[in-house]
Amino acid sequence: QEIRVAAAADLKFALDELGTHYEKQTGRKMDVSYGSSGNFLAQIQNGAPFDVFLSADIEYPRKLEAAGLAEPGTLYEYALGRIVIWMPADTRIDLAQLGWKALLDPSIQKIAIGNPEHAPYGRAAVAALRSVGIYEQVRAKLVYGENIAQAAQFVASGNAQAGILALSLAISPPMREGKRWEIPAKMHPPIEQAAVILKSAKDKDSARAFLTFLKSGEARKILESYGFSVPASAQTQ
Amino acid sequence: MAIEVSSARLAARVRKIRRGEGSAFFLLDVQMEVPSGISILFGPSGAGKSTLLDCIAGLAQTDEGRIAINGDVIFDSEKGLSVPPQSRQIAYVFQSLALFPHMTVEANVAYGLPHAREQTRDGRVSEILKMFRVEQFRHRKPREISGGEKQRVALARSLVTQPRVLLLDEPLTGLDAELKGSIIDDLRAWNAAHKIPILYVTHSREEVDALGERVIALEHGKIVSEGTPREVLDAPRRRRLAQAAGFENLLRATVLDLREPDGVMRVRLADAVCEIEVPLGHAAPGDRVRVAIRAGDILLATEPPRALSARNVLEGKISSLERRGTLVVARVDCDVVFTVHVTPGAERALELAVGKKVWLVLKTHSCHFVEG
Amino acid sequence: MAIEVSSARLAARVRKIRRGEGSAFFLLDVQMEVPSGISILFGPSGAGKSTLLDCIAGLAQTDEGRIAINGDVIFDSEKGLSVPPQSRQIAYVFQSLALFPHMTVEANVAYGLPHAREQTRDGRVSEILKMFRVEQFRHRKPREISGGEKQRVALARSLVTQPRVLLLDEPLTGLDAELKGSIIDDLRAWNAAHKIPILYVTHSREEVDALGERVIALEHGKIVSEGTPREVLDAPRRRRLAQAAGFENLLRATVLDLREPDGVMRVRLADAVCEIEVPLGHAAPGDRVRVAIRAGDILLATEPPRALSARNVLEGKISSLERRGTLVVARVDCDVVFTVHVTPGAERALELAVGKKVWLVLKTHSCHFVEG
Amino acid sequence: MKIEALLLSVRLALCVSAILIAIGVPLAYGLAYSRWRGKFLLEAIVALPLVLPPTVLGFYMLLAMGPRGALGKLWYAAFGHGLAFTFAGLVIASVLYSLPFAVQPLVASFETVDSKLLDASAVLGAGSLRTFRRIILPLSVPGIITALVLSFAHTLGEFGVVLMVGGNLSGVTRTVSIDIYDRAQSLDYAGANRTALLLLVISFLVLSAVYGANRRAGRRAWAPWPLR
Amino acid sequence: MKIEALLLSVRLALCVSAILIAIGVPLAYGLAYSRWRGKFLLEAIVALPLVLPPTVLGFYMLLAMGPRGALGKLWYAAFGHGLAFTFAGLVIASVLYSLPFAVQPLVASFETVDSKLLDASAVLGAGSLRTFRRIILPLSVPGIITALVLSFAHTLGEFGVVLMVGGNLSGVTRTVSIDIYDRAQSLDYAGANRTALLLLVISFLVLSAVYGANRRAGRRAWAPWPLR
Ligand SMILES: Nc1ncnc2c1ncn2[C@@H]1O[C@H](COP(=O)(O)OP(=O)(O)OP(=O)(O)O)[C@@H](O)[C@H]1O
Ligand SMILES: Nc1ncnc2c1ncn2[C@@H]1O[C@H](COP(=O)(O)OP(=O)(O)OP(=O)(O)O)[C@@H](O)[C@H]1O
Ligand SMILES: [Mg+2]
Ligand SMILES: [Mg+2]
Repeated sequence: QEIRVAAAADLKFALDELGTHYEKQTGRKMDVSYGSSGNFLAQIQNGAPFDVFLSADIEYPRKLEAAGLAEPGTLYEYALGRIVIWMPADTRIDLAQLGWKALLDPSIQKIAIGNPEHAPYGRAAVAALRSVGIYEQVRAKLVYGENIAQAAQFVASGNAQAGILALSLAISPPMREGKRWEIPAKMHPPIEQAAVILKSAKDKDSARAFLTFLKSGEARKILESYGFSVPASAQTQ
Repeated sequence: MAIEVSSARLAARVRKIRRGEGSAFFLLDVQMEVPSGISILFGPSGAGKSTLLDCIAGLAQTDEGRIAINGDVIFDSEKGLSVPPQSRQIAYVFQSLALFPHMTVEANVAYGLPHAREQTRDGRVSEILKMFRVEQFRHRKPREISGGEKQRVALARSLVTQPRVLLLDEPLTGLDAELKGSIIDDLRAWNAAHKIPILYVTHSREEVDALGERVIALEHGKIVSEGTPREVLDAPRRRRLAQAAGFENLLRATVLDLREPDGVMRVRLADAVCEIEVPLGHAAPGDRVRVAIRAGDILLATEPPRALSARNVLEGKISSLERRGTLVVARVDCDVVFTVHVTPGAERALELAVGKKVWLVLKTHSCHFVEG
Repeated sequence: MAIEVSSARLAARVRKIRRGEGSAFFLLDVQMEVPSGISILFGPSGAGKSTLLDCIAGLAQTDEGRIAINGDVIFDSEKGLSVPPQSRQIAYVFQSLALFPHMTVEANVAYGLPHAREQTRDGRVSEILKMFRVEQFRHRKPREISGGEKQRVALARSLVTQPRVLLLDEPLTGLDAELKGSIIDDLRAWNAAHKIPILYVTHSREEVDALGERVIALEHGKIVSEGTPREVLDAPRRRRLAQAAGFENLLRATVLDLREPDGVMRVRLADAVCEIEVPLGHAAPGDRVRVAIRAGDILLATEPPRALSARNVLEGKISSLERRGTLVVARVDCDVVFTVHVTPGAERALELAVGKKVWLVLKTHSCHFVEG
Repeated sequence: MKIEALLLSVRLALCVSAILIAIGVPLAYGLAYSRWRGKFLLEAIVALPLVLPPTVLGFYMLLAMGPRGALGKLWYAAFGHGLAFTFAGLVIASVLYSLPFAVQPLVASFETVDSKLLDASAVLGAGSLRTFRRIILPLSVPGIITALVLSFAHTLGEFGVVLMVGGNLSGVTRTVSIDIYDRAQSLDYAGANRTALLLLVISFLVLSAVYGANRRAGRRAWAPWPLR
Repeated sequence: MKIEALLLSVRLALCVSAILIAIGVPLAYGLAYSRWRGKFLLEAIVALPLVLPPTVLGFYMLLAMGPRGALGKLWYAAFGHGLAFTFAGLVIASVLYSLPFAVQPLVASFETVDSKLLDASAVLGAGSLRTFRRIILPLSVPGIITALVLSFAHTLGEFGVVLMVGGNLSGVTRTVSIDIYDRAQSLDYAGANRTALLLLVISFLVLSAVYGANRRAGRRAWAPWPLR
């Protein structure tokens, strides 16, 4: 009774720890496949043998629900994504002081964000830029990563001088050293991340057990420590 | 015109056009019957000999015609029938050899025997390798043997199969005299044992004499003459062929009169005064013709010959003497210059020397009347 | 041993081992000087002729030696010098031709003239194509011409360059008699005009006689004889060479006595009673030797010859008579069977027939003492 | 886990190369020797899988293999389970994707075999099959090696198609290239480096063994080789 | 925008194929004809880019192109700007990635040229360069076509490396394969289908033109072709 979880790539660090706790607590095993939520959607529509889907974008589980591929009533918004402006540690820009204005510094030639066409963090980044009114100014400097991890690689490797990344990545061990400035959640629409149990799940009990665990306070604490905020709807449960 | 199909023979009617660049093209148009035994295909370079063999083997597409072996039709353009090369059971030694470069000599030779039991096969391969004196190279690749050795391997590779017809395209060029002699002996023995039609292309008069029972002369894609070596090569009807067959004396002449009862006609050579008798031909007095005489057929005497049957005796002077291997080539000026071959022994016995007065004796039937 | 380097000649000392499969190997070990003019490289198949040419041209690696053209050293193993083939200015017609398959005949021939101005080049190419009678194929690819045509193109391709040395590996095999004759004439003219060393490999006695000023005889990788064609081919010192050079009579004999003043020795043939005189050689009475005699050097008489200088007269009976082209081959049984060539004219004049009693006349100096 | 992924990748690459040679050889033979005038169209079609991004090709494969796809329905009828997300599915998708890398070099090699040798084989009584096995194949070894190396290495490194039709299931469809990709995506550079290095070293050993053997054999076995 | 991406892809594929032929030909020549005993190691190295997942290779390229990477420093010193996210960067990365596809078929072709012809060329006075240009190259046309087709098509379809070092800048680095991928990711399957179809059709036309011309010319120009 091993459950197969399809998870958005930005959950990697958090879910690794969640998994350990889950396994210790329930004695059940879980196997996680990380990937792009869009790909998972296509795969699930074509019979992928996953039990639980943790999407970076609530749209996808909703689509599955509408198509009757998800167990009705299991959709659960487990976290809200947070975004930050991130710069390498050696930058001479005082990010903490300048905040979003740091992006206008002339030494910044490229700003890496996720592809707004399909990456929720990218969409949020564009929205944030728009909300402070500098989108048009920096537009020519934007480079798009296929997903938020790739955008992180653009900055981490120094090819881009700044990036708008997921907080979960910015505080992960490899990037913890860099400078970051958290973009207030009100500057962009919420990045709603949701889980759902799939119709095709073989072991629905285990899947439910996992979802239950995900809703537990312990899980929420872990998620928060990895840079996700837990939505109000979840907190009320 | 239907071809009579008898047994143990190859009957072929072949028409094929080869187009070169531009408008030039070559037309092969041949009809022949090859009985069992060795038939020599003789003809100048570019006459179409290899093309003909390719058509028979099925490697070149024949445009029109019919080919049958022992009554078994393997090609018929009318019926749209063309047996593929691998099913024709024709062995063919190419002019270009085409040994398989990745296989040893042994494997090359064994290639044609896939169905033989291993022991039989090894035995036959060893035997034929020995016959062609290449057994010491059996484990080498074709790149590691000499030109003559390659040639022998190619021969061995073809002869080891049990073909119904054997096609050999200049198989002995590039071999030394002794090897040639011994392989010719082997080929004769093979022929005696197998009794299949063998078409053998060569330009070498020596090989024709040593091997040929029949000669087919090809020129510009057409058969111009057919028969025994003597009939074809010693009495050629065409100038090109006379040259190819090595008639050293090819003289312009004018017909003087026909002596039909004697079966001869008198001709005057070139613009000289000398007259000779030649066998009667299709000509009228006054016609300009050519007479071909072999240098070896001319007898040379240092005294006016008496009591000889020969009617053609010409007086002349030796203008040059040249030793050529086993032969002495004398040029004798009798107004017209004749080339005469004598043996070195005769040269000494007759004490021949440049300037010496000699008499040439030509038997009438050694003088060949040539068209064109 | 230093090689004297004079001008307009090729001086070569070449040692090369070719390893085949297993323990068998071939050793070429040759030292020679080739003056300008045509030198024939003669030897049985596998003697190492092509290997030698490859070494001179730089296509095969020479293990040890020194090669110089007109005093200009192109290879010296001691000094570690080896001029690459393309800088040696040596033209080479391969036994395997190796025409460029993707180029027309014309482009093949022009290949060696990259630096010539276009007009000069076209002129020279056209000229040489005409010389070898392949101008009508100039726009064809090698695949689209016959074997003999290919051979002529390969010759033209090499001769059009201005080499310092010319290497020809059996360039005329597979050509008909007439073409051969005309190309031989062209080669002679070319030679007269260019005056460079030409090494010409052939097995054909005919070509040797027609072209060769000098002959180098190679056997098992070593030079066994060198000199004029007559010196080398008519007086061979080794049995293998005697066969290769076409000595029809190669007889076992026992030395009877040496007559040093006359420069002759008497030998008894095989186990027969007949005795003949041969030139003095390195032998002692009682030694078993071999005597080589050309069939064309034996004179045949129908009456006991009188007043002849020849000391060797043997009586015998004709046991067979066979016409071979321009020759009549007679076998005469004098206890030992001799092969004798006579001309058809002589056959008629002497009224030769099987069973007829004849006398063979052998001049002493036609009898060659052969080692081994 | 790394080892598991590596073994899976090697298994996949071996299967795919073997199948590609098995399919590619007859296909290339047809393309090289057929006298059909329109065969250049077929040649173009064989090269087409190349021009699509692997994930996109993978996406279409996923559709084909899914419960509504033709291939998927067929497979289900035959084996009682779906094709996507199985090892067999990976193999099929990779074969399709790498087909051009196998077929192209094979066609090029087959075409350069001297036709005179084929003639010689025919007159010695060999049918097309024997000629192919004994003459064309051995003389095309350089091309076959190329085809094998390209398909093997390409399958090892491929991840777009595999990710799409495989779904990254550990032990079943998570190949080593996906593993490396995953690590790189989660910024685990040290892990990615280690695995990539391991993959490189192993591949290097395999490839140099192939090339080394090829050289050593080639020098002696195949004539066209320049040997001076 | 679709057209823009398509044009960009074609431009990229053309540049990359041209550069690959320019680099690949001398490299393949060295590999085919060098007498160095260890060259099989070099052959293995050339094939190595294949075994890494493209995005991973792209990631390492990104590092190399960055301000701390060797390539990046060099480029910055020469041109005053970074290499990543530029067309030039794409070209360099794609060249590296597709190198094996160009080199392998070239080596295989060069090796099958009859060495007797090279000898003939040498004794006719031609140096290595002339022999190469006039004999080896024309006789290797099937291999060159293979190399060209594989590198062209592969660059058209490649997206992992391009994505990694390109940054998806429309008009600069957003190639058509990335465009298709993006659409598929944003669940715009209809759009993806349309673009993919367009790409397939155009590629098919280009490829069949190449093969068709090759066939027609080949029949007459290159001897080794079987022609019966
Ligand atoms: N690459 C090779 N490896 C091993 N042995 C070889 C190689 N090439 C030639 N040989 C051997 O060396 C000997 C000499 O060969 P070469 O080609 O020089 O002979 P040749 O005199 O030209 O003979 P032919 O008249 O038959 O052409 C032969 O016995 C041959 O088998
Ligand atoms: N593939 C081809 N395309 C066009 N013409 C060709 C082709 N092959 C041969 N020919 C021409 O056809 C004629 C006959 O060629 P073939 O090879 O049959 O001559 P051959 O009698 O064998 O001559 P050789 O004694 O020189 O080998 C020649 O003039 C040749 O140029
Ligand atoms: Mg011919
Ligand atoms: Mg030779």
